[in-house]
Parts: sequence; structure tokens; C-alpha cells
Amino acid sequence: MRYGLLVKGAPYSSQAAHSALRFASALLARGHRLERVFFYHDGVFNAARLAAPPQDEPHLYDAWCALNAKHGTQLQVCIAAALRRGMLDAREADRHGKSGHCVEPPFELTGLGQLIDLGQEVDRLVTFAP
Amino acid sequence: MRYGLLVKGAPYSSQAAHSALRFASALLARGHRLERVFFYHDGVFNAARLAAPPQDEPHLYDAWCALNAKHGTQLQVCIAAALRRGMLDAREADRHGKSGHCVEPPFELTGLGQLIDLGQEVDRLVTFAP
Amino acid sequence: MTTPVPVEGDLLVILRHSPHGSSWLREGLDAALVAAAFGQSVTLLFMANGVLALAKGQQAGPLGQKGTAATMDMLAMYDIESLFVANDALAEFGLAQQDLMLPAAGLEAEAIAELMAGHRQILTF
Amino acid sequence: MTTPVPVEGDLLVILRHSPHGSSWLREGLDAALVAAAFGQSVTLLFMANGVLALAKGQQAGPLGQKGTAATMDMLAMYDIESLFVANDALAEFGLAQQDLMLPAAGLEAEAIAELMAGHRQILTF
Amino acid sequence: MILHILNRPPSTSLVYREALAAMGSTDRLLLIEDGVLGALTSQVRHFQQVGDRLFALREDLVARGLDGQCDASVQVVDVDGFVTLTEEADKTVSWF
Amino acid sequence: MILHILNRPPSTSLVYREALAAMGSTDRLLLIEDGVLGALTSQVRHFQQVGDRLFALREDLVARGLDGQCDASVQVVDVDGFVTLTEEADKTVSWF
Repeated sequence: MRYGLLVKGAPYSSQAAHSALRFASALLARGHRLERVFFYHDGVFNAARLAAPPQDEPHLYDAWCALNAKHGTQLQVCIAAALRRGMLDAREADRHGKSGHCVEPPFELTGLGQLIDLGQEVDRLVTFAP
Repeated sequence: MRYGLLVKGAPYSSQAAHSALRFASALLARGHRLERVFFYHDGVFNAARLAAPPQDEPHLYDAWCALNAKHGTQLQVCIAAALRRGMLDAREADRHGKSGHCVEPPFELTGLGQLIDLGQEVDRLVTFAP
Repeated sequence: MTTPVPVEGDLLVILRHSPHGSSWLREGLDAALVAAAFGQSVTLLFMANGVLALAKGQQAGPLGQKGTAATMDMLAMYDIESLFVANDALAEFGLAQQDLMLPAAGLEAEAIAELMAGHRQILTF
Repeated sequence: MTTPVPVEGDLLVILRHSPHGSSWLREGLDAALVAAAFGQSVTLLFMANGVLALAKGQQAGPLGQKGTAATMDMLAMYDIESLFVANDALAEFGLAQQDLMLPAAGLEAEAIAELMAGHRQILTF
Repeated sequence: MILHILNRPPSTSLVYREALAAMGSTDRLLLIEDGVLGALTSQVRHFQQVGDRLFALREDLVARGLDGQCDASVQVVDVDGFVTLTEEADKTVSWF
Repeated sequence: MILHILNRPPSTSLVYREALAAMGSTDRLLLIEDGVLGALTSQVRHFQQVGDRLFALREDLVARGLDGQCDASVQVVDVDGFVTLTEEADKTVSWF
């Protein structure tokens, strides 16, 4: 089956990102395909490229990137939710006249339409919220 | 009186930052002094320097900076909570071998000891949580 | 007013949070508007604290936070006209149909499952 | 066991969240440890879901999340030995004193206000 | 005297019970943010034991269009009144 | 058949009532994260109407040291079982 995940919780504050990553590896191990993870609400903070968790904690940012590298899962971030929360990629930073950026590939800022698309495209969409 | 605020909520996701800023202006208008705002838990995301909210919404990041500029209120961010969530200043980014940074003055990353200090130093410490 | 439940629709958005206290309500409404703009048939269900999204007389917050009342007014423009509200939540807040800013069909708890079964996809906010 | 309530202390940290589901518990314990390291006399009160911080047998999460049990074990090292637990919350989860990983004095609801009045500062997590 | 501050509504959160359990006999309780839903006539029964020591923040009621439905037993204060309440209390405790 | 997923404990959150109100007669309910507190023998009464369609995620019970206190009426599943539940359902709905 084709799966999509919707992640709404900030990393470490709630268990949402942990649960989503855990569920992702389990569904992949069962032979399903994970098309895309969409980040909304405080979930957009998962895309913060500078995350530096303690060595003895799971590195959630790296785990998302590994999901993309190994399985081609798209990591899409709601652009409206991200901009207000300061999660800008290089293009948006430029557009807003700011130097530096917080979000970079494999995470991409996209419209909410991609979440609606995802819901139509996949067999199962599972939400992990704070 | 001398006040301190503890902010634990991410900007826009909950009303915590709005309430704290509103309370801050009211206490200043009454002639009190606001020594410091300490950001903990998801409150650390208030320090995201790239925040670009819609024009018709309050600009919380700018409002925090104005508080510092006009009233000398310190804006201190728990460094442990910030690092894991990707909110690094230039020094921490350098220390972790990453280019770019998310946090800059007037926000400063500090230890949790500054929260304990604040509690001892001020007459009233008020918490705004998500 | 309790009306028959529609049995078909592309997307059901369930709104359970009140205005101003969090961004859940606005983010849920935004998802509904985008889905409608993409041509999906969208139904809204207001339940629990979410029924307060329908309260009359909402205003901007003290810092100028605009809240969600203006977005509610845009629903019709996007052809989102299938609005339901949980009767038990209305009663819990002492609200009646005439207190609502938009017409929404009252739904008894037993009908919610039917509404959910009739939609291909469900998002909760 | 219900013991007399201490009437003095610099900081009371109230822990109301369970392990693993959020970072509140860990962040509250961290604040307590830092205050103790700064020489403050610190009291902990576990109430509501926070009493589960005292449950025996906690383990790392499936991704290696370490939880808070190891931090609980460090409290004594920081001379944080004034631990209270709300009796009603223990009862709600069917827990008894012998189920706890650390000794904590059971507190009836009426004594909580007394505990709060006795501390110069209170932080809730 | 402690000022307790609650931002969760009793309609969906039981956190108000923690605040009530912790309140001393002269402590005050201020409802803010989504907590003001508890000040409505339809909800205020949850706070009966607080008597005349129950407050709600006016601007949070007004923004939600609920100021007309606030129960008469609740003392409605503006943000200045919120500051005053913190001045009059020895300390504040937030429940969330 | 819908799989409902709940991550809040009934001890402090009433969101479980929303999930229960929305459940059809063949729908299933899976407790995850802090939601697993509802699977304890001391708490499971809140879910009585769900009967044998109540599930809880094993690793969330184990991490909290609570697997021994999970009620016998609850079907405990590992994360593989979580995936299976989503396979068997037409769609999933998360309550938080």
C-alpha cells in the first residue's frame, strides 16, 4: 500500500515525531511505500536544519533525512505555517530580505495543496499530533 | 515591582506569546519593571530570527525585540531546550560545525540557571504556557 | 435543527478547538479552503470547543490577532456550505441555532459516525 | 504513608506530566536539578499524570529515547530528597507506595495548598 | 495568597481540577485564554468552590464573542486588573 | 471500518469522549503515547463501550513501565500490529 504521514508536533516537545518515525520504519518493513511526510502546525519545526540534540537522544532531523535518502520519501513543510514560525528556506529568506535560512533539502516548503493531494494519492494517511 | 516572565509556548501555535506580550505592556504601563523574559520548552521558538508572519497578524518576534529596545528587558533562551530544537546562535552553530544561525541578539542562549536566578531576583514571576 | 446526514463527500474537516487560543482552528479552516479550491467537496463538522468558531460577535485580539471569524465568512465563497455542528457541544455552552454566525445543521452524537463513514478522507483539527 | 508537610523551601516544582509523552517532565526535573545545584532547597510534588514518573520498570523508548527514570535516580545526588506524591492520583492509577521507584510522601489534596504556601517560588510542569 | 492562572477550558481538559486541588482558602483563580470558556454561565459550575475568588480576563472573553455570556458570579478584569491581581498575590502559579 | 487513534489519557483530557462519540459500531480504537494510560485496569472503564475493539501500543506501555498493569480486556499490539490495523481500516482518524 501507499502511505502518507501528517506530522503536527514539534520535535522532542511531544512524542509525535518519534511515533511517526517509528510507524514509518514499521510500514516500510512490511513492504509498503511511504510517499510523503507532510509537516503542519508545530510539526514544521522538524525541518530545523541546525538541530543539535544531546548525543544520547535520537537525532530526529537526521532520521527524517535518512527516510528521504533510503526510501525516497518526500519531506514537505506547509509554507504558511513555516513562514510565521521562522522556518524559511533560502528562497523565502531572500524573498523576505533576510540573510540565512533554517530549512534546506531534503525538506521543501510547499503549499497546503500538497497535503490535500497526498490524501487523494495514497491509500492511507495517518496523523501524528502533539 | 520587578517582574519576570517565563514563556513556554511556540509563537502563533498557542496564545502564550500573545498573552505574555500583552501582560508585559500592561505591567510596564503601570510603572513596574520587566527584568527578563525566559523562554523554555517550545517557547524557545520565539527566538527564531527569520519569522515572517502575514502582514495582518502581530509580528511577535519584532514585538519581543521592541520590548528589549525600549525597556531593556533581557530575552533569554534556555540553551538545552534550544539546541535540540535547532535554535542555534552563531557561537553554538560554530561549535557544532554548522553554518548559519537561527538566534541572534537581543535574544541570548543561556543556562537554565538564569531562570532560577530570575525567580530569586524579581518580585513576581509569571508563566505563560501553551 | 437536525437535518439528514449527507452520505458522500471527498473531505470531512473536524474542528474541535475554539478561536484565538491556538492556531488549530485557523489551520483546519485553511486546509478546508485549499481542498475546496482544488475542487474537492468539503464538509465541516464543529464539535467540542470547536462549536465556538460559530459564535457571533467575535473580534480581533488585543494585539490585533484577527482570529477566524473572517475566514468563516469566506467559506460560502469557496462553496463550502455543508456545515454541521454537534448538538451536545452547543448545549454544553448554552448556545442555540440563533446564536450562530452561519447556518450549521445540528447533529446528534449518533450521526457523527455516519458522517465520517460518508467521506473518503477525514482531517481533525 | 502521609507525613507532616514541610513549611519551608526555596522552590517547589510541580510535575504533572507522565514520562515519554512530552518533554514537560524532563524539563521540570532539569529545572529542579539546576536550582539544587545553585544551592536552593527544592521540593518536588508529583500530581495528576506526573505520579507515573515514579513508576518502577520504565525503559527507553523504541528509538532510544531515554525518558526520565535515570534523571529521577540523580535527585538524591543533588540532595533533592523532599518528594511528595498526591494520594488521589496514585489511587487513580491503582498505584501503592511499594510500586514507586523512589520514596515519596503521600499527600492528601488538602495539604497541597499548605505545601505551596511554604515555598517562596513554584514552577509547574 | 496565591494567584492561580488557568488557560484550559473545563469542557475538554481536567487540568482545572489540579488548580482547584491546589488552591488555599484565600487563593484566587484567574481564567485566561481558552480558560475563559469556564467563566460562561453554562460552565461555571466547575468552579463553584472558588466562590467570589474567580476572575476572568475581559479581552479573552471579548475576542471570542463571549463577554455577554460570562456568569455574573465571575469578576471580569481587564489586563490592568490582571497585573493588579499579580501585585496583590504573593506569587502566581500557572496551570496548563 | 475506521481506526481511531487517541494519544491523550482520560485521567486529564476529555478528548477521549470526542473519539467515542465519533466511533461507529465496528470502528476500532488504538491508544498510543500518553493515551496508553487509558489502557490500565484503573482507567479502562472510560472505554467500556468499545468492548473488544480497544487496542494499545505495546512499546508505549513498556517504555512507561506499565505493561504489567494493562487491562486484560485490551488488545496489546506492537508497532507491526499498528500498521496492520491501518491496513485493515478504510481510513484513520487521530484524536489529540
